[in-house]
Amino acid sequence: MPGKRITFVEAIVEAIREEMRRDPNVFVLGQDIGPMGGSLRSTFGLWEEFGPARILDTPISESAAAGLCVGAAMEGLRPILDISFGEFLPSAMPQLALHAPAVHWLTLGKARVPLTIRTKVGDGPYQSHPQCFEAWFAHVPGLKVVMPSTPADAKGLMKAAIRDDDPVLFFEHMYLYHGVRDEVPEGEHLIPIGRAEVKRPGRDVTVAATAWMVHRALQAARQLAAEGIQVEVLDLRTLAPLDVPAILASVKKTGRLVVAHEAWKIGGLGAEVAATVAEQAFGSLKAPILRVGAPHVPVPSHATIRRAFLPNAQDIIAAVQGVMKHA
Amino acid sequence: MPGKRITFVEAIVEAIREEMRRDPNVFVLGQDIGPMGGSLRSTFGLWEEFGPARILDTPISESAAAGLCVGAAMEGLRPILDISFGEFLPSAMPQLALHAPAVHWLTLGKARVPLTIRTKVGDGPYQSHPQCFEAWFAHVPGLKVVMPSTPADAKGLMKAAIRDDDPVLFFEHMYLYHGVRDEVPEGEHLIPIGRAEVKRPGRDVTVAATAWMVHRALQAARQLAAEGIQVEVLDLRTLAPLDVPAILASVKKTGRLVVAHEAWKIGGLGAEVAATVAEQAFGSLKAPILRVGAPHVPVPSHATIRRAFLPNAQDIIAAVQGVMKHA
Amino acid sequence: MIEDPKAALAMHRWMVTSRVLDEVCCQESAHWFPAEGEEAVPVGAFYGLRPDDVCAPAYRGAPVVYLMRGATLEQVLAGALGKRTSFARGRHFSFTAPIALRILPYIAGDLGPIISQATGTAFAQKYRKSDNVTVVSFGDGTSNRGDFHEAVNLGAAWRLPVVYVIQNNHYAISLRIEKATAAKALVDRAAGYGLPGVAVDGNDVLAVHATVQEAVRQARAGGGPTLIEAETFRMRGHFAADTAPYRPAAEVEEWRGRDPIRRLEERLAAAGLLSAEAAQAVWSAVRGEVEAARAAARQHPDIRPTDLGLEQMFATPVQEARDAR
Amino acid sequence: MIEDPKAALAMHRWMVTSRVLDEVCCQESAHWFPAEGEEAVPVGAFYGLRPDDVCAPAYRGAPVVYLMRGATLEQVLAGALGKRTSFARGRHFSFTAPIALRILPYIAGDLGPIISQATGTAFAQKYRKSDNVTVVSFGDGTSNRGDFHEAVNLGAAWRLPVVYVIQNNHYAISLRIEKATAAKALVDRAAGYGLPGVAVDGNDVLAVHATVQEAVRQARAGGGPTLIEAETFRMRGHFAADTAPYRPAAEVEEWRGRDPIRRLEERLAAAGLLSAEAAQAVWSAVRGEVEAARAAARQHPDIRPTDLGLEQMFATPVQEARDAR
Ligand SMILES: Cc1ncc(C[n+]2csc(CCOP(=O)(O)OP(=O)(O)O)c2C)c(N)n1
Ligand SMILES: Cc1ncc(C[n+]2csc(CCOP(=O)(O)OP(=O)(O)O)c2C)c(N)n1
Ligand SMILES: [Mg+2]
Ligand SMILES: [Mg+2]
Repeated sequence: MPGKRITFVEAIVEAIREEMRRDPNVFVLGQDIGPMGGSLRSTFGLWEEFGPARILDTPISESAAAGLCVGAAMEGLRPILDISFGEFLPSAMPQLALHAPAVHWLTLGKARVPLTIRTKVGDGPYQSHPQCFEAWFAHVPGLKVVMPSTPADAKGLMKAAIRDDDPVLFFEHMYLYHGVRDEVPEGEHLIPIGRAEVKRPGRDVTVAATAWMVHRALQAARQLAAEGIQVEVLDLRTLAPLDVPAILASVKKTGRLVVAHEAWKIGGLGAEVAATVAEQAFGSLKAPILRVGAPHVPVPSHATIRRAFLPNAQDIIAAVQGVMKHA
Repeated sequence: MPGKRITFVEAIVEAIREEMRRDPNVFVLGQDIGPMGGSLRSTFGLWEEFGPARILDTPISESAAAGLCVGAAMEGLRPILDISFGEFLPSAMPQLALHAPAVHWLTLGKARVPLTIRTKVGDGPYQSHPQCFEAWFAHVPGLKVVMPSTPADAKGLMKAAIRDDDPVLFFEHMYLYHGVRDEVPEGEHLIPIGRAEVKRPGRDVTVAATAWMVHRALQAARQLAAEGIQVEVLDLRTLAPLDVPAILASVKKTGRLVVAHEAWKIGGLGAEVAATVAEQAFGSLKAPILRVGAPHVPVPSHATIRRAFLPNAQDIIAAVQGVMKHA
Repeated sequence: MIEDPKAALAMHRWMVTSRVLDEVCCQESAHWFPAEGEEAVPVGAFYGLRPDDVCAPAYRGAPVVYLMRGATLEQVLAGALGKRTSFARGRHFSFTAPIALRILPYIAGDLGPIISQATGTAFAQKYRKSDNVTVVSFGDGTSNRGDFHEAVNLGAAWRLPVVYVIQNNHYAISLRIEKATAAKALVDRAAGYGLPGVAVDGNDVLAVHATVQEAVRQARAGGGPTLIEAETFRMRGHFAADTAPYRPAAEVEEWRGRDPIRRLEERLAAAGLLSAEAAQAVWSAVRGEVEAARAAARQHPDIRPTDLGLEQMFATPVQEARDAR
Repeated sequence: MIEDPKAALAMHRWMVTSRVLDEVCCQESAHWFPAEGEEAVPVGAFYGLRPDDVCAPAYRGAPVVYLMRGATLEQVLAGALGKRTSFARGRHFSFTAPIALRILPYIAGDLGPIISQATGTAFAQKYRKSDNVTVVSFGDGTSNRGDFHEAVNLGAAWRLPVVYVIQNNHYAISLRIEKATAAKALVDRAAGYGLPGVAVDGNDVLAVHATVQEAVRQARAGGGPTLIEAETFRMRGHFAADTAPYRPAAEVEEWRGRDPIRRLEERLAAAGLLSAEAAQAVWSAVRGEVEAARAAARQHPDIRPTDLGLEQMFATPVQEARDAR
């Protein structure tokens, strides 16, 4: 398929547009997604094409909006819920963590919740509401959780999420939003949920990363290549269910693992990745598993301390050098 | 101090009673905690002693009740919030995960939230609302999370929680509630938050466990002793902040680790414990780290499938035998 | 005057069925939530809806709604007995609903979210331009959850075809509604959302039925939602084993005088539609049916450890995507 | 007639200060949330409270409340400039409040929870048997959150000394209040919680002040809470850089005619309390003060990477307990 160079958010909007054209049951609801075009242009152009019947501005009622989606989805619609920012996920927690995920199992498969919940997280020029809560949701049975790092993956995973018959939580990183541009295949381009991807092959150490940290890991890998260290960058892409086979395959090859994400290190998804490897690939490990994540304070607002807070390429480099000390 | 044999919940109520006598700023609010004496007798006798001014029945408004506590605590009171069951924590998620934990840091230490949130989780005769969400809260900076396994620890930790100037989430396991009875010191008996305890020493393998799983681990240890395997049972007690020194000390001695909890294995607290050890005690490890936890489905209601769902002593035994295969 | 005798007689029988079923289920399960004295609300509110409408009855009294929609007594009893044939195969409480009958299940144990979900099924009904409606009921206590506020407001703002029914039985477990809110009446909340609010005697099944049906007509015609408060009383404890020592006995006795079944029987008798003997016959017939169903349900297969259903977690399995690697 | 000329003149000056400060802060920060046109609500609602009362002003327009409670212009500007002297030292938005002045901070970025927290400070005031009160304001949009429902209901049920003020500026970012609710007026929600509801012209600072003060008196006297809706209008975009293309210009122009500062100036002039020249003098004096404060704040130290404050996470450090092992 021919591609064009578009941004991360443009790729997501393109995916939604294509799926809405394809299936009249797909609709979007959220705050300021209509005439305003979405916060940070998250739905830019959709209201003009699909109108108020399918692009619905909700009041500030995250919990009701989520519950409405669960009910509508059980009736066969395919809602896309735009929760403006990850900081507002807790406001809809019962619907997202207790209700949507359990329907299919509870009804013995008679009902399902084909719901896509998209939300913006992470650092970026906007500097607000950046909390990364993905680890919470990966702990909940019945949810699928994705977190792409490139426009092409974002498009392919958004299309897969919309067509998926389970609730999918789709995390959009704000630094990537308008900040990365990529060749994105037009039309039918799907990335299966549940598959990680090696973004850069290497034989010495695996760096498993998510979203913006994939880019930091690639930057670290380029710098480390100069020192003769070959880093394999594994983009997890789907966080639940984790692509355990891909993680194990990479670690079995390299024997060393660093996990990097922007969320808090303690209790973050990196713990699950590390624990899985310590359980299932222990024999291949040549070194401790190091995790790179945020320190245990709330995400600060001001750029200066935000920089001090955020994990960066230098942290990844230090971790890689740390595990490389072990022969 | 002289002790008497009381149940887990009696020990907790005793702690609350003593602290309420000691400090007029301590009060309790929650549903059905007044004349009814609390769900599963969680506040039995307190209303009779302290009356409706300090034992307050709230409407079914978990979010407002939690927010009221945050505000009252910032004004210098020391609320104890009784959230009947862990399944209702998501209903108060913004207050519990975003607000209460951040106050001290955000106000540069000028304000604080000395709030104790107690809630019932886990299996037990009552068979309802048993979800174990402790891993979510351990991921959140600013929260302390405790989960005792014995009446004596429960009393000591409850007293410490009430005197602590930070929000403390106190998980009470429903199987233990009326099910275990113990010598509990009367009066001034405090267990410091942040300290694990070796409940049974052993040199071959560490089983780090929480709440009811501590008892299953002890049961497993007794059985395994017959096979000549010396299991060290480490009761984590505080889940946030984890007692990393105690975990590392035990694993450095035994060289093997199994983590056991009733929560879902994927993304559970066991991942953090395993990852910490894979990071900081890798050199001491003789075997993979195995985790025992629930399979990835919602907690079922009916006893038969509940039994199939719950991790048990047999699962711990199998895991220990698994790690013992590695010399 | 009784406008529709056939409907009135049918509702009588459903109320009797609910009462008898309740007694039996309370014997079978200490965790059953008895609806004694409140039958007029589920029966009146959900009787006479179309099979393709969506129902979301309050958990207390819900089983009679399943029956009215076509479930069998045996199926409901299998739930109370914890049999493999229960609607959720033991995964959730016995009162989890048969989704195939267009009844929203209680997905989790927290009260409130179902109000939003019912607003969502109504949204789907409107989105599809059908003339179906959703009727949802819930307790007085539940109306103090944020979910109620957000959902009813949204349903009204979007004029969705939904009827919200508050089954005000005066208690949330041990807490009287007067202690839970200073509102004079819960239906007074309607003005704050801009939808009609109607109070109805919740122990008068014909009144409940007429009120809900009027709201249903309005919703079908595109006139948007209505909030209805049906005042009734919880005659027993919160669950079967709860003796409710936390409340005055006099209050219970007072409400016993307003028993909805006896009241309907008196009206039917006065209208010459149901003699005392005929009423007695209904009771015995129902008792017979329920006992027969209990005996039959006892023979149903037990839940097996393999019923945990790990493989049913996802509707779209992930493995396939992985295997296509 | 103007009952208290001194108060009226003081509130005039505070409104002018708010307006000028806002302009300057919008220049300094694209993320500033301008309160132009809404000044009468924060000024009228929070003027004249006791220093030991608790204030929880809506984020939009909050800084003038900090000033009225004793914060300096320089401190507020240091926030807008992102200086180390900002109240939260850069940990949160510049509008995070100075807690020492008994102003509740915006702890996180989600709207709603502060309504419950303010209910909690009022609870503490009552628990301690003080005659202090809490006044909390929030936007029309925020009143559609579940938090509003649960908190106001609880405050009313427990008759807490709190005043709830809805600063209805007709918009929640791009959504008109008429699209967010079908309620005719937000104050109509009061009946559903059983507390008095009062609507007031939110562009008339004297009316806002009188209404809130009446509610404060009632609360102090143990009469419980009041819900007040002050209708006003957001003259600018949601944040400084938002040009608000999503709404009709005519509406904005219409409201420009109701500017609360000009309206007060006209009344003060008519009462012979403030000539046009004197009013002009206030504006220039305030402009001078604000510019001087901006210049001074510019010299404040910058935030340093070490200000992250890891060591301030806990009030009761855990290490001590550990070390006592
Ligand atoms: C969010 C939440 N909080 C608390 C409970 C515990 N609980 C179960 S039933 C009940 C009472 C419900 O009262 P109401 O809505 O009036 O219904 P009723 O029991 O009277 O039929 C409560 C508090 C719950 N299930 N969910
Ligand atoms: C729970 C939550 N949802 C969404 C937002 C995003 N948001 C920030 S300001 C705003 C509008 C608030 O409207 P209103 O309460 O009327 O206050 P106003 O901005 O008009 O002063 C929204 C939706 C938020 N901060 N919190
Ligand atoms: Mg009730
Ligand atoms: Mg507004």
